[in-house]
Amino acid sequence: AKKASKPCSLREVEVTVSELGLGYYSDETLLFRYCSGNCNASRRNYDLILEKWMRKGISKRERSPCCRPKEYDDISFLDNSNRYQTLHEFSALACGCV
Amino acid sequence: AKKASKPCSLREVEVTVSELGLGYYSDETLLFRYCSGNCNASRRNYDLILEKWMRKGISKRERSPCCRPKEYDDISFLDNSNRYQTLHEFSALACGCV
Amino acid sequence: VGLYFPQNQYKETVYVGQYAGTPVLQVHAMVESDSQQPHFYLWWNTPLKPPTYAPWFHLDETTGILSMNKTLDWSDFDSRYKLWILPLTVKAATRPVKSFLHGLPTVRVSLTFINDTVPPCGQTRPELENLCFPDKDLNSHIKENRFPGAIRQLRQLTRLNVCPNYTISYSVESDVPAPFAINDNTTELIVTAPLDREERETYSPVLVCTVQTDTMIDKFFVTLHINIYDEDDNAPYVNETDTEDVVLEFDRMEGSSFGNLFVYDRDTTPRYPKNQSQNRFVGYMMTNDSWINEMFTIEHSFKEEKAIFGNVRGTVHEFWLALKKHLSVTENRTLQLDYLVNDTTYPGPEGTVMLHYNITILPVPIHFTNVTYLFTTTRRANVFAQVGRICVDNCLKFRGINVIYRLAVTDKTDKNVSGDIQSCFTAISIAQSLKDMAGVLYVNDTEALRRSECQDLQYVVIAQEQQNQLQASTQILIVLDSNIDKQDTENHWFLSCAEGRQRGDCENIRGLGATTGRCQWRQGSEKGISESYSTCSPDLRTCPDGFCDAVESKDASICPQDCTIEPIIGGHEKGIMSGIRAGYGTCYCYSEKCFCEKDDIEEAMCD
Amino acid sequence: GSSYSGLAGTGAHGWVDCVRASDMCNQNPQCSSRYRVMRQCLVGRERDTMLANRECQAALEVLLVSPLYDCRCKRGMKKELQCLQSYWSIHMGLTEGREFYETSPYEPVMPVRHPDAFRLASIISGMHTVTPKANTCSDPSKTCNPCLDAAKACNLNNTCKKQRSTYIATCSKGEPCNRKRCHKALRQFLDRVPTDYSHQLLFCPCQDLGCAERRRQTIVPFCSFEDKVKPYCLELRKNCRQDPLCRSRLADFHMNCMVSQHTVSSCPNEDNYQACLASYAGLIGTDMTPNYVDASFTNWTVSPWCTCKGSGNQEEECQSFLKDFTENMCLRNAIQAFGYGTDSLSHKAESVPSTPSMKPGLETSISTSEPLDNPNDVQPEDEANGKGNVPKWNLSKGYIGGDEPLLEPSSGFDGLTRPKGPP
Repeated sequence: AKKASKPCSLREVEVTVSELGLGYYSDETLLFRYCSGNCNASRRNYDLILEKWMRKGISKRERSPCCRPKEYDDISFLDNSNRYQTLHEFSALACGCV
Repeated sequence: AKKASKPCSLREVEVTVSELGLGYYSDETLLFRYCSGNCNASRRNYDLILEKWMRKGISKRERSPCCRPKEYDDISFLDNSNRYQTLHEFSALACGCV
Repeated sequence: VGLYFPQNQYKETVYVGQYAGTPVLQVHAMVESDSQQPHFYLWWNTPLKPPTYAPWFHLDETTGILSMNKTLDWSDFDSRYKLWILPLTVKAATRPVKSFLHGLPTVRVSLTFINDTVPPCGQTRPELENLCFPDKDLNSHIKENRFPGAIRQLRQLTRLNVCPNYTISYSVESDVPAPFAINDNTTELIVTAPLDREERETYSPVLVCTVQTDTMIDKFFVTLHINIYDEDDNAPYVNETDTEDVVLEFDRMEGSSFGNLFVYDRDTTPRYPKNQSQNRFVGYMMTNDSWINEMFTIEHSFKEEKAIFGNVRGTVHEFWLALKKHLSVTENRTLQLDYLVNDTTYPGPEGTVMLHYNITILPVPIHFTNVTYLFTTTRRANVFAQVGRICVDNCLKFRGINVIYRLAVTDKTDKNVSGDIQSCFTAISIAQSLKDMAGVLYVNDTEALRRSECQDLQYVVIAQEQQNQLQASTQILIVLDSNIDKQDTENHWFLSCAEGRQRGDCENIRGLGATTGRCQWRQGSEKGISESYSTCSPDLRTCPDGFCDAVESKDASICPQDCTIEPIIGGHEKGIMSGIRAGYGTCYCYSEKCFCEKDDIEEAMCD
Repeated sequence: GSSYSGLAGTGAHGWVDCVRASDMCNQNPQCSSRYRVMRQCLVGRERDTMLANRECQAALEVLLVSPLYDCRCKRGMKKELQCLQSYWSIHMGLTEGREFYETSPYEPVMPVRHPDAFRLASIISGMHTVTPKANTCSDPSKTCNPCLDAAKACNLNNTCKKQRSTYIATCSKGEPCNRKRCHKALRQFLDRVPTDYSHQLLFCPCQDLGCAERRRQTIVPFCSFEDKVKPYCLELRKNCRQDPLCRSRLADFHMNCMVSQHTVSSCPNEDNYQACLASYAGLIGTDMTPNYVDASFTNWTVSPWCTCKGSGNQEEECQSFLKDFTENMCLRNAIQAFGYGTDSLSHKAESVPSTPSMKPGLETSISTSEPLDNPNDVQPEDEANGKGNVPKWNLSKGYIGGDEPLLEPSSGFDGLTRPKGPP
């Protein structure tokens, strides 16, 4: 049986700014936090109805709660051209199923 | 190119309670409202980072904001055995990209 | 005041042009004796300043005939209205009264004034029928045992001189013997003899009206409804027995009731108003023993019955013994309690009945049958797995008797036993059943349960009755069958069985409370929301069973199907106190959050 | 006496509402003192003897000429309950409290000129509710269930759906349910939802058991209506009359649904069915909540939850009270007309012999000499003359004063006959 994924929670990983892939080049390392995991326990009647809904036009992603950040974090750093940059809402501070 | 879907918004359809597929049998007709559409306009830096993220374990659904209800509605009805039932949070009242 | 009006209301219609002096209607009042004479009065809300139209009417103090003092003419009407209704109030007394009419018998008179001239006599049958029986209220009532007299005027007085050449006469017929007659001179209906309600409650005499002119003669019929009002003229009596033997044993609870005795009364007893004056029963416990008065009371209710009283309404009074306080289990005595029932409104001497309760109070021993209780469980059982139930004698019959159970290690094992063995006894614990006075044994420590040196475990169960601290104890032996594989000994981390959504997952889960170590799958088969929904359970004997028991309530994840109080998502029916009484398809829970849905694997979900 | 000419701010038909009337009385020293005295007279057990004493009589006479005497209230008005309390605070003094019918505190309704105008509301365009006449449902393929259509119409309207879901959820929650809260939610539903929807749910015409059971279930009877023990009807009436709201709604029901010998359809105010249905629905959510007694669709009966068993000598009065629900020709015709159309009515002529005094074709309109509960006590004549050219004694309105020709409902008196007993 498919291994049940863990419930939606905050995860983190150490990366450099360059590795974020936003086009900033800086060797500074930061903690990137993101939300991942299943939201089975947060489903409502609405989701149960949509899960079975045969009607077209409703994407699978909309049929059940998704694990998303409830709060975001910003960060400022010195890039490799020695200029200070700020990244808004780049990382998650808290997660929830919505 | 794939036809761009409409932005996330509230949709409604007239159905009977039985057609909701929750196991309640009632010929009462009601308005089922759901959220559907794209959330491209609501993405943050966080989403841009995740979209390119090669790491395993993050499902596609968690990589961009999803179109979900911000408020839910209840309904009470008389089923075909003449008993009253109440369905909590079965339909959307307002939608948003989260 | 014995006097009363035999009708609840009077109605009549008056037309423009009917001159002053026209009789409108006649009210009647029934008296107590020949010597009594009714006196009738029109009553005004503010007697000191009666309304301007008061002088319009004249009410003859002795005959009760209401007549017009004024000719009603067109100018009295506002042309836009065809008719209006003017209610009056008439009171009656048994002697002349000048003022202060409050509280006297009252009847409402309702006059409809029609802005039109008096219709002609009329020739058609409907018009003649109306001449005979004008639109009047056909209900009358007569109190039983009362003095006979005139109860109603049959003619429409306002039409007397409108149709002078009509001869109208009445007669009365009845399919049963009925003491009614007509006074031909006054066209009043007379009751000719006192009546007995207990013989007959209603009469429906048929009035026959003959209309005669020189050219024709015709007859018309109408049925009157005469209700006979009741008086308390019957003494209470006992039919079957006036004695009840009551044995008090396992039910010692305050408020419990025992033994019913019935007292009959042919009279009616109105339910309302509560402190009704008619046919009121009161009762007295004929003892001044303080203990008895403190412990017991006799409760009483009554209901109306007809069939047993010859199809006439009567009353059946029920009396039962009730405990005013909790009765100790040690109490052991016999006593006789007499109870005097008194029909307070019955005038005669025999208005009382004595009831007798022979009460035997047996003590309730707190005691285990002297046998060693044997329970078996597998070493694989997970924490909270239920092992068995233990109960002092008759514990399932107890009401109002509180017994608490606890486990102790037997003396024999105390002294010469190593610490390791001593720690085996943490394996099993006991909880207090919520439904009845039993103890529930369950696995408390799986590590101890699985240790090889922990063989068959012998405990002492001590039961203590709470009010008198009576104690009893017994020996129990927990036999641990089957050895255990290594993998099971390490892992003591348990999931909730209820998270299992299919048989495959379920039977692999080492769930809390699983008696075999693995969860058990229940496959439902019914369509729709059903009590036998599919679900994964630690022990199908106790979960789900619609009752969140003593062990299940120790952790929400043991059996959320019985214990959750959170909203349930999907098609379901809530349990009375908690849990899922019925569910659609499969019900599964994440801790206390439960879902019921059809897991249609076969139903492909296309997007 | 001082007059109250400044009756500004009266309702559309010249009625002063009782909240304003008691404010005006309180601003007048003479009136406010008498008002206080009157309230003392009504408190306590020896009410009758108190009313007989000199001071209470004097208070009554002053109040009879104050605006308080002639004020009314409106269903759904702001401070409706306060208005009703003010009304009863004085009218309770005018009756001996044992009236069979009481005068309604609500403004009398205007008669509907054409009883046939009593049409069903087609609620949503394109959504066919029950056609007024021969009651064929819109979609022949489906089994015809007008009550189900009414539920659909409600569910598709946000206000109706929300209010209906609220009262159902409130009434079906808990074991036992909370009857007080359930009644409040039902009253709220009936106050806030247009009668097009609420009356459809209450009076949908049924031709099968399923529909009739759904109609019976509309008010969630196991919570709002039924009870373990059936109370005694006259006791239920007494309890109802101790609550100003219930007392008012019962008086209103009696007034607007009282069977009248003098109209074609047996309803007062020239066959005003709408008024009768509205005051029947007004009882729902009070102690006197009525409902269909079973799921019969041919010979349905409505009744409050009470019994006349154990009446003693009050059987006649009790049965008479109950028959105002169970055998009320006006109410039956009003409900029948709502659902099946007016030609299915049992016209009064066949069932109740018309009084000899009624000339055929006589346009009958009832006006009674209310609002006196006991009209023997009408304002003194001189007061009337002081009001301009009011007719000397406007009998048809039953009281002095007032200048507009108002058609008042039959009063809350016993004056009107009830349906005759079985022949």
